[in-house]
Amino acid sequence: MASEILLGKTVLISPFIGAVIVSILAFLHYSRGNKHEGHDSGKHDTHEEHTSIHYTRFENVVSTFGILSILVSWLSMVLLAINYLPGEEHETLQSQFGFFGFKEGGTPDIPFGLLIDPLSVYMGLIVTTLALLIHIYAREYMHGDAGYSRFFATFNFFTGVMLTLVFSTSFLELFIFWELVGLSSYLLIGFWFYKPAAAHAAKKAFLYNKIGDITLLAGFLMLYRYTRTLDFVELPAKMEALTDQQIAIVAVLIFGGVIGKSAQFPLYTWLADAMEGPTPVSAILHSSTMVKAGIYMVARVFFIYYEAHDGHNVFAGAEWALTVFAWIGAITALLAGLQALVENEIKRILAYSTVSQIGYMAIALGTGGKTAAMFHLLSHATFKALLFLTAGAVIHAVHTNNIWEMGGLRKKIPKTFWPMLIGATALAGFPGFSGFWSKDAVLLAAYESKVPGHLVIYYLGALTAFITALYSTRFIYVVFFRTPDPEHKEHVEKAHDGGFFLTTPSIILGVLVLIESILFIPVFNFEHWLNEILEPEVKPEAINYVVAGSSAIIVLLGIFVGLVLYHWKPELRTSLYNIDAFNWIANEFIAKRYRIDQVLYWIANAPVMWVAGILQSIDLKIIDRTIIDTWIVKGSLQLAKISDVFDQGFIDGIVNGVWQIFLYFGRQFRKLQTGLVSNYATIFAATLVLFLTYVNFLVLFK
Amino acid sequence: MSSLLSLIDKIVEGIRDIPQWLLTLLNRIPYVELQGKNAERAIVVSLLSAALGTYVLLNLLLAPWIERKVMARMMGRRGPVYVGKFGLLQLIADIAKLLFKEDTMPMTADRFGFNLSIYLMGASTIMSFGPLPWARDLAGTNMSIGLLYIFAVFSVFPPAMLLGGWASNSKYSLIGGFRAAAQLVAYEIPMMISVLGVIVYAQSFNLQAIVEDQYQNGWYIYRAFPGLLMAFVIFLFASLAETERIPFDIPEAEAELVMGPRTEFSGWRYGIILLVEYSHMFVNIILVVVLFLGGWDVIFPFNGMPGWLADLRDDRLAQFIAINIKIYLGVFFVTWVRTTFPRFRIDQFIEWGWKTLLPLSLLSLAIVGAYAGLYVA
Amino acid sequence: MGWFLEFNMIVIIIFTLFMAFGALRTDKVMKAAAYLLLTLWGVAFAYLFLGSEYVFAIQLIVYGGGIVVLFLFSVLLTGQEEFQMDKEFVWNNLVQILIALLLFFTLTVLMLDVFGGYELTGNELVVLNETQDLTQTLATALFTNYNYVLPILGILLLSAMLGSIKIAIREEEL
Amino acid sequence: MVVPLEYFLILSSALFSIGVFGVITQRNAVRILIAVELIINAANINFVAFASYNPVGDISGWIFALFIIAVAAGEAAIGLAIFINVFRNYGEIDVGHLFTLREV
Repeated sequence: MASEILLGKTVLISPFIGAVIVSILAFLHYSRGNKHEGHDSGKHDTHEEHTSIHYTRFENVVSTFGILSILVSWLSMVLLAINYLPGEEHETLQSQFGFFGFKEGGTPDIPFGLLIDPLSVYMGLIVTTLALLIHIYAREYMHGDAGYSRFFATFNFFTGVMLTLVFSTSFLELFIFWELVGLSSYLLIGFWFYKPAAAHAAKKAFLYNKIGDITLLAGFLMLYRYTRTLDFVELPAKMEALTDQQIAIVAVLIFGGVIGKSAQFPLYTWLADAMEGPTPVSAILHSSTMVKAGIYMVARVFFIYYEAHDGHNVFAGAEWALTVFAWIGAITALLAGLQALVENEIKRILAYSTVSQIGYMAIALGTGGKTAAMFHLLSHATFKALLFLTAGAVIHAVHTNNIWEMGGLRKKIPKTFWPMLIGATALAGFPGFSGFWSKDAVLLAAYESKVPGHLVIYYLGALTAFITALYSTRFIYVVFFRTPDPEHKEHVEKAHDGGFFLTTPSIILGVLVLIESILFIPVFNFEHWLNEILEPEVKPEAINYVVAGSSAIIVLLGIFVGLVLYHWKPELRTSLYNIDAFNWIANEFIAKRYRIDQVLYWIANAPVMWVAGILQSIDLKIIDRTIIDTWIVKGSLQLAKISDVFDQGFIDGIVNGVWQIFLYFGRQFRKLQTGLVSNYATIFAATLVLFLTYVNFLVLFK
Repeated sequence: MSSLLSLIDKIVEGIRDIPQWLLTLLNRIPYVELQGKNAERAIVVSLLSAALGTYVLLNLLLAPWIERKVMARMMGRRGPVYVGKFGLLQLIADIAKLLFKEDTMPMTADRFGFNLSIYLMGASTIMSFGPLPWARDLAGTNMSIGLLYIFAVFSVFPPAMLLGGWASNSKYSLIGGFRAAAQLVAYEIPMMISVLGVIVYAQSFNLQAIVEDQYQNGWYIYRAFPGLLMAFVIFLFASLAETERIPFDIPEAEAELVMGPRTEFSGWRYGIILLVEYSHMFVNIILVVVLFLGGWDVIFPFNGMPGWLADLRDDRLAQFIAINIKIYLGVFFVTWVRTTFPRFRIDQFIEWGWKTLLPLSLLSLAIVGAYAGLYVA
Repeated sequence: MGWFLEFNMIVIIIFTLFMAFGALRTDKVMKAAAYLLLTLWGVAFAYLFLGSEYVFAIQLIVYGGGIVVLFLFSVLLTGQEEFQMDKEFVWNNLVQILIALLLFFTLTVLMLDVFGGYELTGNELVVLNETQDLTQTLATALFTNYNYVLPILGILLLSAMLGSIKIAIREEEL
Repeated sequence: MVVPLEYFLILSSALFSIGVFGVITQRNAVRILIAVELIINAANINFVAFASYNPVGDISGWIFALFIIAVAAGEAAIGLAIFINVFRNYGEIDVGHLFTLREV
C-alpha cells in the first residue's frame, strides 16, 4: 500500500524535478554569459551533413538530467505496475495530499491527490514508457537547437503534468492538469515561436482546445452541483441518484471536452497544424498521450454513462449522448482517413491518421467498449509513436516533409525503414499485427452494441479500416519504394540513418509493436485480462470471426488497392484525377479539410465581424461625424477661443504685470544694495529709531 | 520726560544726605567687611582691614629678601648684607632707588597703553588681596565668590601684558607680551579646572568656607585621592607658570628678550612691576595654601587628637602663625625651584600646558566628581 | 543714604560711556581694544552695584580675560597697526550721528517711561556680603530650571571653538 | 533701593546707542565687532538690572546674562577667525572695500 503510494508519488514528482533541474541548469548556463549555441531555425535543412554527432557539454548535462528524471519515473511506474497489476484484487488506492475547499460543515471537499487503480496504472505505464523512449529520441533529434534546454524543461514538465492528470483523484484536479497539458501543448507546438506558422498553430490549438475545455468545466461543475462531490471514488455511488436529464446534460458537456482535446469531428483541424512543433512533440503529445487524454477521461468517468454495477446498463439520460459520440467518432474516423489519403506531408498524414484512430476509440467508447477503447489506445499509442519517430528520422534524413520529394529510401535508411514498415503495417491493421486486433475489438464493440445505428457505425468503421490500409500503403510505398523524381534525387541520395539515439527508440518501439502483435493474438487472452482489470463488471465478448474475417479482408483489399494505384497502375491514379468531380473532391474539398475551418469561421468569426462592421460604421458615421465633429469639436473650439482671449488678455496681463511690478521695485531696491556694511547698518539703525519712536508714541499717548 | 525730571529730583535729594556718606562708603566698598551696622564696629573692622593690607605689603617686602638670601645660599653666596641687619632693608633701599630714578618713556611709545598696562596690573594685584583668609573670621572681606573674584581680577593680566608690550613699541616687548599672554591663557584654564575639584568639595567659592571645610574634614591635598593631589600639583605648576617665575619666565627670558614686556619700563614703573610680580606670586602661594594645604588650619584633623592640639587649632593667633609659616614655606619652595631648574622653551611649554595639563586637570576633576558622586550616593 | 553710591554709580556710568566712546574714536585698533577692556570693567562694576557679584566675576574672566585677549591677538595678527580715521566731515557722518542721537533719545525715553520709578521691594541687595549667598541661589537656578541649557551651551561653545579653529587655520597647516 | 534703576537704564541705552553708532560709522571690521560687543553689554546690563530689581526675586536675568556672555565669547571667536581669514584673502579688513555682494 504505502510503497505503491510512494512509487506513485515518485512517478509524478520525478519529471517535475527534472524540469526544475533543467531550468536551473539553463539559468546558470545562460546567466554566466553563455550564448545560445544552436541555430535558431526549426528547420532541419540547415543541419550539416554529419556522420557522428558531437554534443556540447551543456546538451549532455541537460539531456542526461531530463532523461534520468523520466527514467526514474518509468522505473517507479514499472515497479508500481509489477506490484499492482498482477495482484489478485485490484483495489483502488487513493492518497489525498490536500483539498481544494471545504464544505459548510468543515469536512474536506474536493481531494487533491493520487488515485491508483488499474486504469491509471495502465495509462501511466503507456505514458512513461513512451515518454522515456521519446526523450531518448529527442536527445539527438533536438541536438544543436537553440532551445535545447527549454525543450527538455517543457517536455519534462509535460510528462509530469500528463502523469498527474492520469493519476488525478478528482475532477477538479484532472481539469487543472488538463489545462496544464493544454499549456504545455501550446508551449511545445509553438516551440519554434519565431516561425509564424508555429505560433499560429499554437494559438489555434489552444483556442480549439478551449472550446472543449469550457464545456468540460461546465460539465463537471454541473456534476458538482448535482452530487456535491468531484471525487472519482465517491462519484459512482452517487450517480444513480441523478435524473436522466441531469445525466444527459453532464454527459454531453463532458463529451464536448473530449471533442476539443482529442480532436474530434468539428474541432480536429488543429491537430494537423500542430505538426509545426518538433517531431518528438508530435510523437508524444499529438499522437500517443495528450490527445488520448479525452479518451482516458471518458474511460475514467465511464460511470456517468453506464451503471457502475452492471457495465451493460446504460443510463437512460446518457444514451443519446453516447450515440452522438459514437457517430462523431465514426464521422471523424472516416473524414480524417480520407484526408490522410490526399495529404502530402508525412507528419500531417500521420496526424490525420491519429485523428482517425482516435475516432475509432470514440466509436468504442460510444458503443460501450471501454476495454476496446483502451486496448486500441495502447496499440495505437505504440505504433503511432513509432511512426512519428521514424517519420522524424525520415525528415531528418531528407530534410523535407513532402512525401513526393522522397522515394526509394528503403536502402538508404534501413534502420528507419524497418520500424516504420512494422508501424505502418500495424496501423493498416494487417492481420496478425497489433492494430488488427485492437481495431477488430473496436469494430466488434460497434457491431454488437445496442446503440441506434450501430451497424452503420460498424460499416463506417470498416470503410475507415479500408482507407487506413490504403493510405498506409500509399505513404510507405511513396516514401520507401517509389523511384524518386529526378529533381529530388540529390538529397535522397545523400540520405542516411540517424545516430544511435535517433534510431534506437524506433527499433525498440518496433520490437514492442511486434511483441504486442504476438501478445494480442486471442490465444494469449490479453483482451480478456484487460477487460478483467478494467471493467470486471462487464462480461468479455467472445471473438466474432465474421467481424475479424471481414476486417482482415477489407485491410488486405485496401493494401491491394494501394499497391494497384501506386505501384502497378499509377496511370489509373492519373485518370482518376482527370475526372473533374473526383479532382474537385480530392483537391478542393478533402485536401482543404472539408472547409471546416471556413465553416467555423462563418459560425464563430463572421457574425462577430459583421456586427463589428456595423458598429464600426455606426461609430464612424453617427458618433464621429455628428456628435463629436459637430457638437463637441465646434463647441470646444468656441470655448477655446473665448478662453484664449481670456488667457491672453487677463491672465497673461496679470502675470506680466506682476513681474513688471517686481522688476520695477527690484530695480529701485537694487540701488540700496551698495555692498557696504555701514550702509546696511545705518538703514537698520534708522528703522530701529522709527520703530522706537512709534512705540514711544504708543506709550506716551495711550 | 517726567521720569527724567524725577531722576534729577532724586539726585538733588541725595545731595542733602552728605553726613551719611562716610558710613555708606564703609558699608559699600567691596573690600571692607562689616559685621553689624554700628559705626564703631565698622571703624574697628576697617582699621583691621587696613592693618591686614599693611601686613601683606610688609610681607611683600620680606618675601624678596628671603628669596634673595635663600637663593644666594643655594648658589654659595651670602646675599644682601649691607643695608640693615642681615640686609633686611635692602628692598626698601631698592624701592627708594627706583623711585628716584629718572622716569623715562620711549618717544615712539603709545602713552595711553604704556601707562594703562601698569595701572591695570597694579590695581588688579591690590584688589586681589581682599578675600584672602588669615585666620578664622580674619579676612579683608568674606565675599561669597572670593576665589572667583581673585581669578577675575587676575584675568586682566594677559591683556595688560599684551598692551604693555605693544605700547612700548619695541620688538622685545611685543614678543614678550605675546608670550606672556599666550602663557597666561594657556595655564589659566587648567588652573581653574583643577580648582573646580576643590569647589565641588567645599560647595562654595568662599575662601573662608573652603578653609573651614578643610578644618572640619581634612585638607584637600589628601582627600579624594588622587584627584585632589593631582589638582594640587597642577595648580602649583600652573600658578608658577602664571606668575612667570623662573623656570617659567619665558616672556622675559633675558638671553632672548632682554626683559620681555618690561624692557622699556624703568623708575617707579619698574618698581610697581616688581611689586606686582611679587604680590602675584604671594597671592598664588596663599591660594595654594588655602585651597589644598588647609589655609590657616594648624594641623589636619585626625582621630584621637589631644586636647591641647584641638585648643591650638581653635586659637586664632595660632592659625595666623600657621598660615604664615605655610606661606613662607611656599616662598622657600618657589625659590628652591627657581634656583634648581633651567628655563623651558616657549612652544614646548605652551604645548605642554594645552595638551598635557588640561587633560590631566580634566582627569582630576573626573576623579573628584566620581568621589563626590559616591559621597552623595 | 544712597547718595554716595549714586555718585559712584554716576562716576562709573560716565567712565564706562567715555571708554566706550573712546573705543570707537581712538586712532589705533589696539587702543580701541584696551578701551573696550575698560568699558567692560565699567560694566562689571555696574553689575556689582546691581548685587550680581557672580556675573561681575564672569564678566571679568570671560570678557576681560578672554575676549579682549582675543581682540588684541587678532588685531596684531591682521596687522591693523595704523588706522586712518575719516577726518573729513561728510553728510553721511552727520546722518549717522543724528541717527545715534535719536536712537539714544527714543530708547532712553521709552525705557524711563516704561520701567522708571521701580523700587526694590522683595530683593534687598547686600553687595558682596556673605549673609545672603546669592551665588548659591544662582547655582541652584542654573542646575534646576536651566539644567538643559548648560550642556547645550557647552556644545555651542565647543562647536564655535572648532569652527573658529577651522576657519582661522591655514590650509597647509592642517 | 540705594541706586535707582534709571541709572542702569540710561547706561544701557547710552551704551547701546554708542555701539550702534560704532557699527554704522566704523569701517574696520574689528572695531565693528568691538561695537557689537558694546551692544551686547548694553543688553546684558538690562538683563541683570531687571533681574535685580525684580520684586519677586527671580534671578533668571542673571543667568541669561551668563549665557549671553558665553555666547558672545563664541561669537567673538568666530567673528575674529573670519576676519583673520578675510585678511588673509583680501589683505585688509576694511569693510568699505569689501563689497563683493554689491551689484557691479
